Amino acid sequence: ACGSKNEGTGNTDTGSATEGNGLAKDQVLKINLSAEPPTLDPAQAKDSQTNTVLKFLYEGLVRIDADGKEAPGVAKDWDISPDGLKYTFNLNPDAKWSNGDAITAEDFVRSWERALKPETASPYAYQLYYIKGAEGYNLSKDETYKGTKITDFSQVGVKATDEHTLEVTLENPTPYFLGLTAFYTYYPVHKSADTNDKFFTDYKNMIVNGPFTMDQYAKGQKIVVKKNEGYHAASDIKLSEINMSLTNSSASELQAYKSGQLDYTGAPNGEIPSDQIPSVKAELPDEFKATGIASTYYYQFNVNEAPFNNVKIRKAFAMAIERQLIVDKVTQGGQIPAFGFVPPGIRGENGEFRDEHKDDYFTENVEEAKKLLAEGMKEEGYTTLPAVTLIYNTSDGHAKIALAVADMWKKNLGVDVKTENQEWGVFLENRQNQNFQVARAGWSADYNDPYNFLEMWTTGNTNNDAKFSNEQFDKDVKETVKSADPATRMAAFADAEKVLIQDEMAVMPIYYYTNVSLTKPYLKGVQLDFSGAIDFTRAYLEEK
Amino acid sequence: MSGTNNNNNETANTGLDSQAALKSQESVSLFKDAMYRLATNKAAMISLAVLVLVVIFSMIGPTSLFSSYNYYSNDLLNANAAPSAEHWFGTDELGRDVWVRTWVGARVSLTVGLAAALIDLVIGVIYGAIMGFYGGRVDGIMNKFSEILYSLPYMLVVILLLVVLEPSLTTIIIALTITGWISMSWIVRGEIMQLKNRDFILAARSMGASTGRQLFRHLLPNAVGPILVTLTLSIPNAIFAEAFLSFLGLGVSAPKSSLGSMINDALTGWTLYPWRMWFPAGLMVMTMLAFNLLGDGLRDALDPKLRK
Amino acid sequence: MVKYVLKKLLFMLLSLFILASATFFLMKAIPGDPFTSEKKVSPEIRALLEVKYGLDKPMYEQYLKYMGGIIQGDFGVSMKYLNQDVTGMITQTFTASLKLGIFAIIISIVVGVLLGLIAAVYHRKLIDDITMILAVIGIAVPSFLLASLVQYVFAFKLGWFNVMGFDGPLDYVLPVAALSASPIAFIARLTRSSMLEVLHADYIKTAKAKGLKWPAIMFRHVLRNGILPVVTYVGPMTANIITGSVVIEQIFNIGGIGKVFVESITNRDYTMIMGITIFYGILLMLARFLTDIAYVLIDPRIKLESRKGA
Amino acid sequence: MEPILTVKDLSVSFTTRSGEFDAVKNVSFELGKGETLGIVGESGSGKSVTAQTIMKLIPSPPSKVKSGEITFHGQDLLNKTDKQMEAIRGKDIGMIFQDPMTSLNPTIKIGKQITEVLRKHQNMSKKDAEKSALEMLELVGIKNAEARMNHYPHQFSGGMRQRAMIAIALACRPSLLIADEPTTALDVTIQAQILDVMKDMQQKLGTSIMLITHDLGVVAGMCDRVVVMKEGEVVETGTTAEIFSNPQHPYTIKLLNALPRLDEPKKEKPTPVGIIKGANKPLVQVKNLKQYFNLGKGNILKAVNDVSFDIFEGETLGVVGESGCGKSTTGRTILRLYEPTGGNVNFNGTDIYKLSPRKMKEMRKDMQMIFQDPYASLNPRFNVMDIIGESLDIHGLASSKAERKRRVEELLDLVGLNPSHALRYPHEFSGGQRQRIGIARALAVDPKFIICDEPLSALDVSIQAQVVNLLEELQQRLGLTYLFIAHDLSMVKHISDRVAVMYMGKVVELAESEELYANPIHPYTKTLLSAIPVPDPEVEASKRRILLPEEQALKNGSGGPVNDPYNLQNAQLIEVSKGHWVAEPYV
Ligand SMILES: Nc1ncnc2c1ncn2[C@@H]1O[C@H](COP(=O)(O)OP(=O)(O)OP(=O)(O)O)[C@@H](O)[C@H]1O
Ligand SMILES: Nc1ncnc2c1ncn2[C@@H]1O[C@H](COP(=O)(O)OP(=O)(O)OP(=O)(O)O)[C@@H](O)[C@H]1O
Ligand SMILES: [Mg+2]
Ligand SMILES: [Mg+2]
Repeated sequence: ACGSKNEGTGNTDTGSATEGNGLAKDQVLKINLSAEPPTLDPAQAKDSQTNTVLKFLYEGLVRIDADGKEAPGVAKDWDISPDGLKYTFNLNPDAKWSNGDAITAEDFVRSWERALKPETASPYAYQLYYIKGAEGYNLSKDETYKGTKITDFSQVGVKATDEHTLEVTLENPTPYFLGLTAFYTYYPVHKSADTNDKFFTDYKNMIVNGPFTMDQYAKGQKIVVKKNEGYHAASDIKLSEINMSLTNSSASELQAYKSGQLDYTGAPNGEIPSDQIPSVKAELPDEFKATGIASTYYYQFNVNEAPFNNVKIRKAFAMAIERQLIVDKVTQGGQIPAFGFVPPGIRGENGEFRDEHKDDYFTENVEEAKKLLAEGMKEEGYTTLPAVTLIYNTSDGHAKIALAVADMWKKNLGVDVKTENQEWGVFLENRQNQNFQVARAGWSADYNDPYNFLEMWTTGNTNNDAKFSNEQFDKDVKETVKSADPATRMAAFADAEKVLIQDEMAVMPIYYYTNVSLTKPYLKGVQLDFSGAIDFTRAYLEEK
Repeated sequence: MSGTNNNNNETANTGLDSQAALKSQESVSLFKDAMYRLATNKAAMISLAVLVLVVIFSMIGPTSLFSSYNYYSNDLLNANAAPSAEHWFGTDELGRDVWVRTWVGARVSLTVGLAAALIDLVIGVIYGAIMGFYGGRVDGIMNKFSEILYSLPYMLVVILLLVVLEPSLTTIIIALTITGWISMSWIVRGEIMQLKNRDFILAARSMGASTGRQLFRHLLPNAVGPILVTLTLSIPNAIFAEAFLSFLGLGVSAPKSSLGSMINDALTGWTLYPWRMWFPAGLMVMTMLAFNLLGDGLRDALDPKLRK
Repeated sequence: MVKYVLKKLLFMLLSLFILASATFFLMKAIPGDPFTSEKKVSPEIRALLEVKYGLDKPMYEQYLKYMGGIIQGDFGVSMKYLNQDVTGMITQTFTASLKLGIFAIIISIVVGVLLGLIAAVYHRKLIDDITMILAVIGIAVPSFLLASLVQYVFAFKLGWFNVMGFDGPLDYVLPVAALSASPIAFIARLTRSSMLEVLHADYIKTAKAKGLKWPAIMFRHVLRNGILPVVTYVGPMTANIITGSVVIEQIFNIGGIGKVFVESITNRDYTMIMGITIFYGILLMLARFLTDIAYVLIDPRIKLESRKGA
Repeated sequence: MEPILTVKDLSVSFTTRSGEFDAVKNVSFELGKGETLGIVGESGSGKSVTAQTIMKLIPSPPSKVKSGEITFHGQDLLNKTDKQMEAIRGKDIGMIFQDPMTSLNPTIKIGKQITEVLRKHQNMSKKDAEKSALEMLELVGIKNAEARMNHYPHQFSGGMRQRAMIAIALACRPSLLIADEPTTALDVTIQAQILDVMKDMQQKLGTSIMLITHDLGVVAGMCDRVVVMKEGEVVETGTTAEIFSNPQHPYTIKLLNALPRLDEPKKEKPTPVGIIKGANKPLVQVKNLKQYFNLGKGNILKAVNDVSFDIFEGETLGVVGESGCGKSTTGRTILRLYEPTGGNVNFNGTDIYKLSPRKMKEMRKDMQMIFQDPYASLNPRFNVMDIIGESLDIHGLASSKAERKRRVEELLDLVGLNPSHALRYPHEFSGGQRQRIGIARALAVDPKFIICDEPLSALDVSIQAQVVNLLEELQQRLGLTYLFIAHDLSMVKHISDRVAVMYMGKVVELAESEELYANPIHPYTKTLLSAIPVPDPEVEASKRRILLPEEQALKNGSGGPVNDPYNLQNAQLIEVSKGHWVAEPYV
C-alpha cells in the first residue's frame, strides 16, 4: 500500500512468522515518541504521536490492513448502496469496551455527535463532513456559514437502526469514505466520557475499545500499554506490552536503538538525523528502510506579486534545480524527486494515481530555464531580477534544502536569493498573509484520494496560501465531486494537476516524502499506511 | 612605555619603599600605568594577541588571500569532506568550506558580542549613573523598573522581537541587549552610589562643577574598572547567548554562520565529521578563554589595591 | 524585619501584576495563535475553537478574565496539552527541573567553594594554577557543547549512563555535571579572590594573634566573610539554573519546565506561557529576595532596609 | 629588673620584586616585668614589623629574619614552630592593632570573639568562658556587658571596639601585651579613655606593655622607657624623662620640635596684609544653621543643630570637638555642599542659600574648602594640572591653555610644590604634598574665605607643621579668612584667633583662643582640654583628666546611657565676658 516504487523496501512484511524464527517469549515492544501526545481524546487529536497511541487504544468501524485495504474493525461487514450514498455497518457483537460493556451502534452515533458538537470544537471535525448534515450541525452556531444549519442531531445522516447496525448517509458519493472510518475522529468513545471530566486524563481507568489498554503514563517519561485480553480479535495481537519512551533528541534515540533499548526508530514518531543517515545505511543495511508515503514537499510562489506573477519566471525557477541531487545529498532519505503534486501511494482508478498519470509535467533543464527567465523578465520589464527571498520555518532540515535550492538558483539562473528562517507561528502567519515571495510547504494525506491534494488549490480555499486561482482548475476539481465514476474523476484530477503544475507552476514540487526508519530484524508486522501513519498493533517479536 | 620611564623605574627599584619609588617615578597616567601592568601579565597579553589574531583572521580569513571559496556556495558532491589541502578545515553538509565559514562565523559572533556589549555599556552606564547619582525616588522607580524587566522571560521577548523586526543580526543584537544592560546598570549604580559621597566629588561641587561634569569627568572615569571588567565578561556572554539562540533555531539566518550555529549544525553528526565541530568549537573556546583572561588581567591592572 | 518582608511581598505582587499584564499583551502581539498549523483549520472550526477558549472576546475582556483567574490561583488549561491544567503541568515539569537544579546548585556551591578555598590557601602554588586554569576553561566552554560531549563520551561511547529516559539517580550525573561546570568555575574564582582578600584582613591577624589553629581560623573567620560575593552570585545563578536549563533539558531529554516553556511559546500555548512566565517571575524575585536575606544572615552589618544595589 | 622580653640584633628583610629590602636592622631592646616600653618613629620605620616578628605573625615569605634572637620568658621565640607559637599567642602574649574597625571580625559576635581565645587556651567550658569574657568586658569598662556580648562589632562605637580588642588581648592574662598604635584611629577623648584602660589593666594584672605609637604625647603619659626608630634602626633608647628632656639624636629632636605645645603660650601672629585687625567686619555670618540627616525609619540625626557664629574678615576661627560632633557637616553646609535644613549664611552680606544655581556658582569663587582627607578629595584619575586647573575651567579664569598652565604652575610654586610635577597623579605624592595640592586647588580661584576641614589629621607630625606654616603664610600674604576645623586642640590653639567648641551638633563655647584655653568654662571644654596628651612626661604625670559625664556615670556605678548630659537641647549661648560665649546653663 505504500507506493509501488518502494515495494522492495516496503514495511509490510506480514505472515512471515512461520518462515522466520519462532516468536520471542517476551513480547514487549519498545518504541519512542519524540513528543508527548497532546491529548488522548480522538475528537481533539491532530498529530502523528497521538495517532500512533490512539491506534493502540481505539478501533474504528474498519481498520486498514497490511495491504492498505479496509478490513473489519468494530464492524464485521458493511453494505454500500449502489449510488454510493448509504453505508450500512453491521457491528461485531464480540466487540467490547475494556470495562466489558458491549459496543453498540448508539456508541458511534453518540461519539460522532460529540465530535461534531460545536462546543467540542474538534479540529478535525471536517473529516466527518461527508456525512449528510454533519457540516450544518457542526457549524450551526457560525453566523458566516451559508449552508443549511442543523441543530437537531437526529437530522444528521447517522442512525443506529438496531443495537448492532449503523446506517450512514453521505452528502455526496465519496469513494474513500470507508477508509475514513478508520480515522481517529471516527473512533467510538465510551459514554462515560460525556460525564467524566477526567476521562482522558485518568489514564488508569480509561475505558477504550482497542487492542491495548493504558497501563502507565508518566508525564514526560513514558507511556506503557498492555494487551487488551477482551479485544474481539485478541488472537491477532501478539504483543503483550508496548513501552513508549518520550525522548525528543534524535541522536539519543538513534543511540538507544543501536544499544537495543528500542526496537524501532525513525519516522513517523521520530527522525534519524540526516547527517547520520548515510552511515546508518551502510552500517545497518537490513534494518534501514526508506518507505514512500503520500506526502509532498514543495515550494510555493506568491503568484500575485512580481516577479512570481509571471508564469515563465516561475517555471524557470522550477526547472533550474536538481532534485535528485537534493534527495541524494541533502535529505538523504531516499525521497523521490517530485514533478507533480499528488504523491505516490494515493489511489487512482485501479492502482495508484501516480502510476496511472505520470508526473511528467516538466523537466529540469537549465538552458530552458534561463531562456524562460529571460523571456519572463522581458515581459515584466526587468533587466536584472531583484534579490528573491525564500522563507522557511526554523528547522535544520528545511534550512539545508533552502540553502541548496537557493544556491542552485544562484548558480543556474544567476539570481540572488536570500534565505530567511522564521519561527513557526510567524512563518505560518506570513505565508497565510501572502507576506512572502517563495515559501516552503509540505502536504500530507489525510485520506486516500487525490482530492485531498488538489482541492486545496481551488479558489478561496483556506489552505491555498499561494492564492492561486484558475477557472479551469476549479472546474476540474468540482467535476470530481459531482461524479462517482472513478475514471472520470481521475481524469479530471489529472487535468487539474496539469493546470496546477505544467501550465501555471503555482507550486514547485521538490520531492515526495519517505519515512526513514530502522527496524530491528526480529520485529515483524509493523504496518505503515499510505499516509505514513504507523500501526504497531499487529507487530510481533521473533526470537533473536 | 618610554625609555625615561624605564630608567626611572630602575632607579625606583633601588629605592627603599614604595613611597620613595613613587617620588622618583616620572609621571605616568593611570591608564598608561594600568596598560603597563597589563603588559607584564603574560596570560593577558597572549589573550590579547589571540583576540587580535581572531579579529584579523575573521576579516581576511574568508578572503581570496586564503581561500577561493565563499561561505554560501554549496558543493553537494563534495559534502562532508575531511580537511585537505583544498579545504583546510574540510567541508560541511552542503559542501561549503569550513575554514571560510568558521571565520565568517567568528566575525558574526564577535560582532554580536562586541555590539551587544557596547549597547549594554551605553544604556547600562547611563541608566545606572542616573539611578546612582540621583538616588532617592528616581532611583527607586528606575530600579524597580529594571527589576521587573529583569524578570520578564527572555525567550518570549526574543521571539517577539524576531517577529516585530525582521530576523537579522541587528535583531539578535537588540534581543540580547533588551535585558542585557540591566546587570551593567546595577554595577554602575553601585559604583556611583559609593563614589558620589567621596570627598573629591564634594570638592568638585565646591568648585561649582555642574552635574554633567561631576558625572562624566569625575564619577564615571573612576568606575571604569568594574565597568571594563563587566564589559569584557559581557562580550563572551553575548556570544554564548547568540550560540544559545542558534541552538533554539533563533540565531543568525542561514547561510550566514556564527560559531554557535556552526557548532549546533555539527552536533548531530560530529562523531562522523568531527572537523565540522572541532574547528568552530575550538575557536569559540579559545576566544572565550582569551576574553576571560584579558578581563582578569584588566581587572588586576585597574585594581587600585594592587597598585601600591 | 516583618515590615520589610511585607513591603517586599507587596512589591513582588505589584511586579507580578505588571509582569503578567506585560506578558499578556506581548503574547497577543506575537503573530500566530494556538490553532495555527501547517494544515489550517477552516475558519469555521477556528471560530468554534476561539469560542471554546474565549479568544473571540475583546482583548480587555480576555485580560480581565485572565487576571481574575490568576487572582484566584487559576491559570487555566493548556491549549496544547488538552485536558491538562497549567498548574499541574508546571508542578510536574518543575519537579524535574528543580531536582536537576538543586543538585546542580549544591554541587556548584560545594565544589566551587572548595576549589576556590584550596586555590586561595595554596595561593601562587601549583594547585592554585591548575584550579584556576580549569576554572577559566569551565567558563569558556559553552554548556551545550560540554553537555553534548559528555553525553557522547560517557553515555554513547562508554555506555556508563542511560542514553535515553530519565528516572534513576544515575541519570542526573551527566546533566548535573554539564549544568554545574560553569557555575563551579565561576564560584571557584569568586571564592578564591574574596578569600584572598579576607586572608589579608586585619581581623585574621587578630585571630592568629589569639593563637587559634588553622582550621578554626579558616572555617570560623575566613569562610563566612569570604562567602558574601559568592552569595551575591548564587542568587541569580539559582534562578538561572532552575529556569535556564533548557538546553541541558533538551540534550538529556529531561521533561523540565524550560523545555515546556520553549515549546509553549512555539505552540502559542497562551495559558501555559502566562503560567510559566508568572512562575518564573516569582522564582526570580524570590531568588533576589532570598539573596537579601542570606546577606543579612551572613553579614550582621547589613540591614535589610539599607541594602543598596544589586 | 628581670626582662621578660629581650630582642637582640633583630634584622628582618622583605623580598620584593625590586629586590631584598631591610625593614628592620639590628634592633635590640628589652622589656621588664610590669614595664611599659614605647616605640616611636615615623611611618614605615619598622615598628609594626618588629612587633609582628615577635608574634611570628609576619608572613614568610616575603619576610625573612636575617639575624637576631627574641627571648621571651627565657624561650627562644624565633626557633619555635607555628604550632608551638599557637600556644603562646593569645595566652602569653596578647596583641592589639591600630584600627579597631578592621581588627574585629565583622560577622562574629563580640562575646564569641572573646570566648574563642579563652576556650582555646584555658580549656574552659562554654559557660565558664562566657562568664570570664563578661568579666573581662566589664573590666575594660563596657557598660551593660551582658547584652553587649551578643552584639556585633558594628554595633559598637570605635572606642568600645578598641576596648573589646583589649579584652580579647588580655583575656588569658598574658604577661606581655603588644599594642600597635592602639589609639591612632580614635579621637582625643576616646584615646584618653583607652590609654586609661590600658594603664588600669596593667596595674591590675601586672602586664608588661610594648606600646607602638607615633604620638609623643601618648608616650609621655604612658611609657617608662622609649625606643626611637628610624628607617629600621633604633636611633635612641632611654627612659621617657631622658628622651624628652635631653634628646640626643637629631631625629628625636626634630620629632619633639615639630609639635606645637598646648601648654606653651601662643606666639604673636602678624596681621594679614590689607586687613585692619579688630575692624570687626564679619565676612561670614552663620545664623541658626541646621543640618538634619534622615536615617530612614523616622530616625533623624541632628548633625548640626542651631549653630550661629560670625567669622570676621582676616581671622581664623577654629572649630573643635570630638569626632562626629558635626564639625565637617557645619563646614560643608556653610558652603552649601549639603542643602541646609534651616538657617542662613550671609557671605559678604548676601544670603547664599537664596542664590540661584548660576549665582551660586559665581559665589563659589569666593569660598573654598580644604578637605579632611587629601587623598580622598583628589580625583585619582586626574593629574595635578587638571585637578587645579578644573576650577579655572569652571569659572573661565584661564583664557588659554598656556595661561592655565602658567596659573597652575604659579599655584604649585605658591604652596611649595615643584611646578614640574604638574603632570603627576595624586598617588604619586606623599600625604603632605597631597594636602598642598588641595590647598592649591582651593587657592586657584582667589577665594576670600577657606574652610579648612581637619587639613592636618591625615598627616604625619613632622608634616603637620609644614602645612600649618603654609596656611599661616598664605593668610598673611593673601588676606584670607579661615574656618579651621580640627580635633587636635593644640594645633587649633596655635593657628586660631578665636575657637568654637562643638558638642553633639551645638556650639558649647566660643572665645578668643588664649582666653578659651586659659579659662574654659563649659564642662565639656574642660574635659576636652584635659584629654590632650602633652609631650612632656612631667606635665603628663601631674595631669588629671576630667571624665566625660558617661564615664563618670559608669564610675559611679549608675550606668545607663546619658542622652543630653549637658542639657544642650534648648541652650542658648550667653556672653560671659567680652567675646567669650558659653552655652547655658553653665554660664
Ligand atoms: N609584607 C610586606 N612586604 C614588603 N614590605 C613590607 C611588608 N610589610 C612591611 N613592609 C615594609 O617594611 C617597612 C616597615 O613597615 P612597618 O609596618 O613596620 O612600619 P611602621 O613603622 O609600623 O609604620 P606605620 O607607622 O606607618 O605603621 C615599610 O617600609 C614597609 O613598606
Ligand atoms: N551624608 C550624611 N548622611 C548621614 N549622616 C551623616 C552624613 N554626614 C555626616 N553624618 C553624620 O553626622 C554627624 C556629624 O558628622 P561630621 O562629619 O560633621 O562629624 P565631624 O565632627 O566632622 O567628625 P570627625 O572629627 O570624625 O570628622 C555624624 O554622626 C555623622 O555620622
Ligand atoms: Mg605600623
Ligand atoms: Mg569631619
